[in-house]
Amino acid sequence: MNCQKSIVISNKEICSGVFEMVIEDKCIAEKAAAGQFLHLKPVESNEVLLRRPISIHRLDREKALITLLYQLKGKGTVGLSKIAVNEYIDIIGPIGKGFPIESEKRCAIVGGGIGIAPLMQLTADLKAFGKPISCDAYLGFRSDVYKLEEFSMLCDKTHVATEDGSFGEKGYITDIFAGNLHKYDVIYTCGPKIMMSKIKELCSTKKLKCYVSLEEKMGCGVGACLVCVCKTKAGDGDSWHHSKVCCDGPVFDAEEVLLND
Amino acid sequence: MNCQKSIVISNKEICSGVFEMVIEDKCIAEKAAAGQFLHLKPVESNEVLLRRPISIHRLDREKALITLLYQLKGKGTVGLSKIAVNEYIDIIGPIGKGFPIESEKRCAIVGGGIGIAPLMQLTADLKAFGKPISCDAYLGFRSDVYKLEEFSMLCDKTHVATEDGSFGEKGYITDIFAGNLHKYDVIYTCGPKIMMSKIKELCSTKKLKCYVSLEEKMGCGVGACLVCVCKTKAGDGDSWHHSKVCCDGPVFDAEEVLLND
Amino acid sequence: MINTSTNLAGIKMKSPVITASGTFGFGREYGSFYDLSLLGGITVKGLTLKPREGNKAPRIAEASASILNSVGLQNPGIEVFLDEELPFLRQYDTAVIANIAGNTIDEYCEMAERLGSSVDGIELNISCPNVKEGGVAFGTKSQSVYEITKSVKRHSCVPLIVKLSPNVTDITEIAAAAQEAGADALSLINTLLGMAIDVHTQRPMLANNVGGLSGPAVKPVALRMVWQVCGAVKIPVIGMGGISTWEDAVEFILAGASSIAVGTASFIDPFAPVRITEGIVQYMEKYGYSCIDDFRGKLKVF
Amino acid sequence: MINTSTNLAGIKMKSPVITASGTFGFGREYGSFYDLSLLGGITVKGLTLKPREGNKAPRIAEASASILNSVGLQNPGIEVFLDEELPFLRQYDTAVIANIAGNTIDEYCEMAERLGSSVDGIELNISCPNVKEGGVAFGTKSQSVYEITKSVKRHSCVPLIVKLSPNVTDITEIAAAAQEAGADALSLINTLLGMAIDVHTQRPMLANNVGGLSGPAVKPVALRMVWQVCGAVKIPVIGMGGISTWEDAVEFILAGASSIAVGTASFIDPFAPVRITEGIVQYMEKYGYSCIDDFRGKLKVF
Ligand SMILES: Cc1cc2nc3c(=O)[nH]c(=O)nc-3n(C[C@H](O)[C@H](O)[C@H](O)COP(=O)(O)OP(=O)(O)OC[C@H]3O[C@@H](n4cnc5c(N)ncnc54)[C@H](O)[C@@H]3O)c2cc1C
Ligand SMILES: Cc1cc2nc3c(=O)[nH]c(=O)nc-3n(C[C@H](O)[C@H](O)[C@H](O)COP(=O)(O)OP(=O)(O)OC[C@H]3O[C@@H](n4cnc5c(N)ncnc54)[C@H](O)[C@@H]3O)c2cc1C
Ligand SMILES: Cc1cc2nc3c(=O)[nH]c(=O)nc-3n(C[C@H](O)[C@H](O)[C@H](O)COP(=O)(O)O)c2cc1C
Ligand SMILES: Cc1cc2nc3c(=O)[nH]c(=O)nc-3n(C[C@H](O)[C@H](O)[C@H](O)COP(=O)(O)O)c2cc1C
Ligand code: FES
Ligand code: FES
Repeated sequence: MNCQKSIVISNKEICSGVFEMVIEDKCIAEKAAAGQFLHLKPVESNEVLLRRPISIHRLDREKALITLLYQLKGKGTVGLSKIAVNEYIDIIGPIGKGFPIESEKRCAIVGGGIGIAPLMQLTADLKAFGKPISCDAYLGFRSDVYKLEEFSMLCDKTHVATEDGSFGEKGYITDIFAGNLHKYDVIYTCGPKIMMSKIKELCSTKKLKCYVSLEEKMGCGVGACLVCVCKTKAGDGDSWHHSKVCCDGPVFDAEEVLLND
Repeated sequence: MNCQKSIVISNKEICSGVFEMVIEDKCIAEKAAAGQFLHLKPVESNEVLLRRPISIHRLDREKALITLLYQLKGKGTVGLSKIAVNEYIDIIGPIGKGFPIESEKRCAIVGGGIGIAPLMQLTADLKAFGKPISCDAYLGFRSDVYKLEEFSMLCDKTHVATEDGSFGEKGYITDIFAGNLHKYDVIYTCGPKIMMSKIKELCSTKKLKCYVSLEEKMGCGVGACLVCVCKTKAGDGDSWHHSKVCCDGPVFDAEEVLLND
Repeated sequence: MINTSTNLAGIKMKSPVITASGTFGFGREYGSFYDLSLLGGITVKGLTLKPREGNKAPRIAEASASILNSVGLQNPGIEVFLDEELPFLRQYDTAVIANIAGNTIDEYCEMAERLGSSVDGIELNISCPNVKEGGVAFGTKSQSVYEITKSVKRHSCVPLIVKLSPNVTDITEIAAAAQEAGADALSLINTLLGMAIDVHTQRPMLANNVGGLSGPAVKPVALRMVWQVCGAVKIPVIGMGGISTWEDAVEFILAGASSIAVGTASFIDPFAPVRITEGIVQYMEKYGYSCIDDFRGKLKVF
Repeated sequence: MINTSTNLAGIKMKSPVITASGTFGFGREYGSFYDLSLLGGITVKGLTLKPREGNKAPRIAEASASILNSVGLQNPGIEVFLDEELPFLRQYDTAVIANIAGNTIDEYCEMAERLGSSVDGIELNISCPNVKEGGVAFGTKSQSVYEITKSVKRHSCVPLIVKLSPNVTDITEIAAAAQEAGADALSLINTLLGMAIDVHTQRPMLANNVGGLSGPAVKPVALRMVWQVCGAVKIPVIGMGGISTWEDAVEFILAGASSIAVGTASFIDPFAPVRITEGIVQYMEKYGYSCIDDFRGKLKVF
């Protein structure tokens, strides 16, 4: 595991409340994979004590650049947004199990809001893999949309829905996705829990492989403190145990996790 | 009392670990007097919770400028030193009782280290008052000296001592001052407690008027919390009571305060 | 229309926001920043029968998101309060609560009697960690809390608020004892006992060696205690301990507090109590609450 | 030559810096950052007889300079520890302390027996605020602390450390009871019980409603308790609670602690225990101390 200070190359607002940060770090860029995350210290002071987990949005392994996409939520993300270009940011990472790529498959990614963040590098990897892998994107937003062009460049077809209908279809992206279910073998999803539950349900009716990227509040971020748990199936029947999102995930096989309690 | 955000015009290191900050604020500049202080919030975060008291070093009432001189000591002063030009700083002030000017007197100021800070505006005021007031400066430092030129421009004669002899006389400024005691009517002093005690003692042997500017850790800075106390004489004999340095001082008649316990 | 008024065991206040004892003097200083009538109430500096000079300086030290203080009840005594400070406070339309501390139960009773009905409420300080006699000694055992409350209650003609110490194993037990003895309300928390050391001088940072911890750092403990106490007693509770934003205040009200007090926060931002009051109003507007009871105690526990 | 070694009631450690239970897992994770042999000792995650899944998530919330946790003793059980985790830890030259928690005194005793002399010390966790049975219930009354300590002591063949809860009125009384019952050392503090509320959802931030407060915010309380306890007992004390810099560590040692433990600080800086160790060495160099006892307990009180 690494823990170091890396330099911030750019950090700008790309749409109201959503920021894109580019970090240069050879070590991280070399090791990182789609679906992993970085555990960042957003402000030096003890006032915001904990690190914040942010997914790897995009990797440029050659140039050693890592791009993050994050939404302002509270003190931590606001702190992140205030880091100036050429300043250093304290990072543990890359952490966690990323998205597995299954070859010769028709894939779809389903992202909700800022949940699209980890899916970008995944689509890039799928595209780089080339035929016979294909990938369509299903992106849902409340109102403001972002990153559509990049996704459409990397995907075969990009579907967009907004809850208020201000862009693309009006409604939930899950509904659009539901109609096209039969077209895919593997689904990757990240977004609000309720959306992921819905996708998981849809996939299980058709026995499609589905990977979910979970979020849970974190302490150490490295597997030592046990605060970031989710329920995963243990053996047969209803038995489960608590797995750590930070190191057993954040990406899980949807069939393995219990999302609804 | 005022509490406002004022703009920082400059903030630079003038000698190792000593900074000068210039603030523009009409309201403060108009009201402030030599010997008063500002209660500053050095960093926004709760991590450095309390404000920090810093004396008014220099006032330009016309241009509405207030200059502060401060030495790095801990988190608060380091925080102050990081405030960039054109940023705002949160200020309560001006606060406290400043130095009284007694007309037609021969004055001396005796400053030790960063204790010279509040004495600068005093000497400027004394000079502005003009004849028959005269003022000599006695400045003691450990090793590095600063602000000598400005003092020498405002004072009739400026004496300097360093403990390591790297500039001026080698030794304590109190010793040099002791030899010239007979030349003065009023003494103003600020610096380490031990130095002020010594000056007080010298003055009392000759029945010279002596004003000391005290330091004590502060909470509210406005007289409400009672944490910043010093002992002051109460009536005759040994009886005393606790006065508040923030609002009953920071400048006290040396005869009125008990410095040694 | 939004109505923030609170009736705290008979003390009528136009807002639930009070200033905490010892952090607001007798109101004069902060009265030069804003109109004190904006406050629901003012709890004055802890009073004793005779004037007290308190502990030696240094009396304050900073810690992470907190301060330690060891003032030790410096105050001009109850007579000076009544003669010089109370008339000043009475110019304002705000409730005045007298915080009292004594060395013996008799002293507490005598003070309550001297105060008569000149103030709107009496806060029994049996939780000051900074004095040897009295103070916290009374506040950590149910039996002595019961006794002192019962005695003072007989001598007070205004609502009696008992201020609890957080330095106890089971705060609900102490709270129940105070209620049982006739307390009209409770306030909590007083400061946690803490310490800081200068590693270079190798001396405590406070001349009193230890002191009372307050400020944002203590909020989680204070909130937990207020929630526990509100679930254990029927009398109203003034919640305090680290409140510095309106969100903090709302947390305490959701946990069941009828009023909240702002202490240390005023040192950092003199306008804190006013800003917190404004924030509560905005919260009520946002969620359509017309009075404090609309959301008081409405915490949805898991 | 500077010698940081410590003999904690027979447990030999090359430095006074230990990692606190529950914040360091079984060492594997932080072992990928640095060589665990750099540590004086490792206290492992609280163990129970049978595997436990712990409480529901969310199990952590951030507060001012602190965190609240409600893990609730999730652990693989003592057998898995002995079979899979301990062998890993034994690769390193560092003391291993097993933190144990049970529902009954018998469970504690059984665990002590199972551990035998496979570990260097046993830390009796009678102060976990996050479990219903056992845990803190044992730790807040002198009588029960005495009983459990006495019983477990009979079953342990390695030094027995009793970990105290700070959620008590008089920590010295509890400490004395543990000493009286035969504890070889004490460790304090465990977490303070706290709470945080989301004002928008109006729910507690933790699914367990309340949780244990740790981190810089609790340091003043921890330090005061360690100082009080060191003055009240003769057995050595492991000081902890909010230690995140070497200065913090030195404060605890000046107050009398023989060793110190680093908890929450590792989450923020994985290297914290190592940096703290280095800082202590530099402090000793600066002031010419050759061993820890040269400055341990040397606080000059006012
Ligand atoms: C594996 C992982 C990857 C993530 N990737 C991204 C990303 O790429 N872009 C992005 O915008 N957000 C991402 N998040 C969510 C992000 O971590 C939170 O939005 C952020 O921590 C909020 O911090 P805050 O201080 O701004 O908000 P606050 O709400 O003030 O945070 C308070 C506390 O809660 C925690 N917290 C709050 N929301 C979440 C959340 N959704 N998940 C985990 N912890 C939370 C914070 O870390 C902090 O400890 C990810 C979360 C996880 C677990
Ligand atoms: C009336 C007054 C005027 C002052 N004027 C100046 C000035 O013009 N220039 C200057 O450099 N310093 C001045 N000081 C001292 C200055 O306030 C402290 O050096 C500063 O507060 C240290 O803060 P810190 O966080 O850097 O240090 P730390 O030691 O980390 O501070 C810890 C705490 O102790 C308090 N503290 C530490 N030293 C002092 C001290 N000497 N006096 C009061 N509180 C202290 C801090 O305010 C803080 O609350 C003055 C002090 C007073 C009381
Ligand atoms: C400097 C200072 C002095 C205090 N004096 C008193 C007092 O005289 N009587 C009292 O009951 N509480 C006193 N307190 C405790 C406060 O009223 C309050 O209970 C405590 O500070 C917690 O609130 P806070 O975190 O908002 O400050 C004092 C607190 C401080 C910081
Ligand atoms: C996430 C977490 C889990 C903990 N688990 C345990 C535990 O299993 N057993 C125990 O005795 N203490 C446990 N503790 C308490 C710590 O060991 C320590 O006493 C406390 O956190 C104070 O130290 P700190 O402020 O340095 O973290 C835990 C603390 C945290 C933060
Ligand atoms: S965050 Fe500590 S185990 Fe996952
Ligand atoms: S600092 Fe509060 S009274 Fe002086």
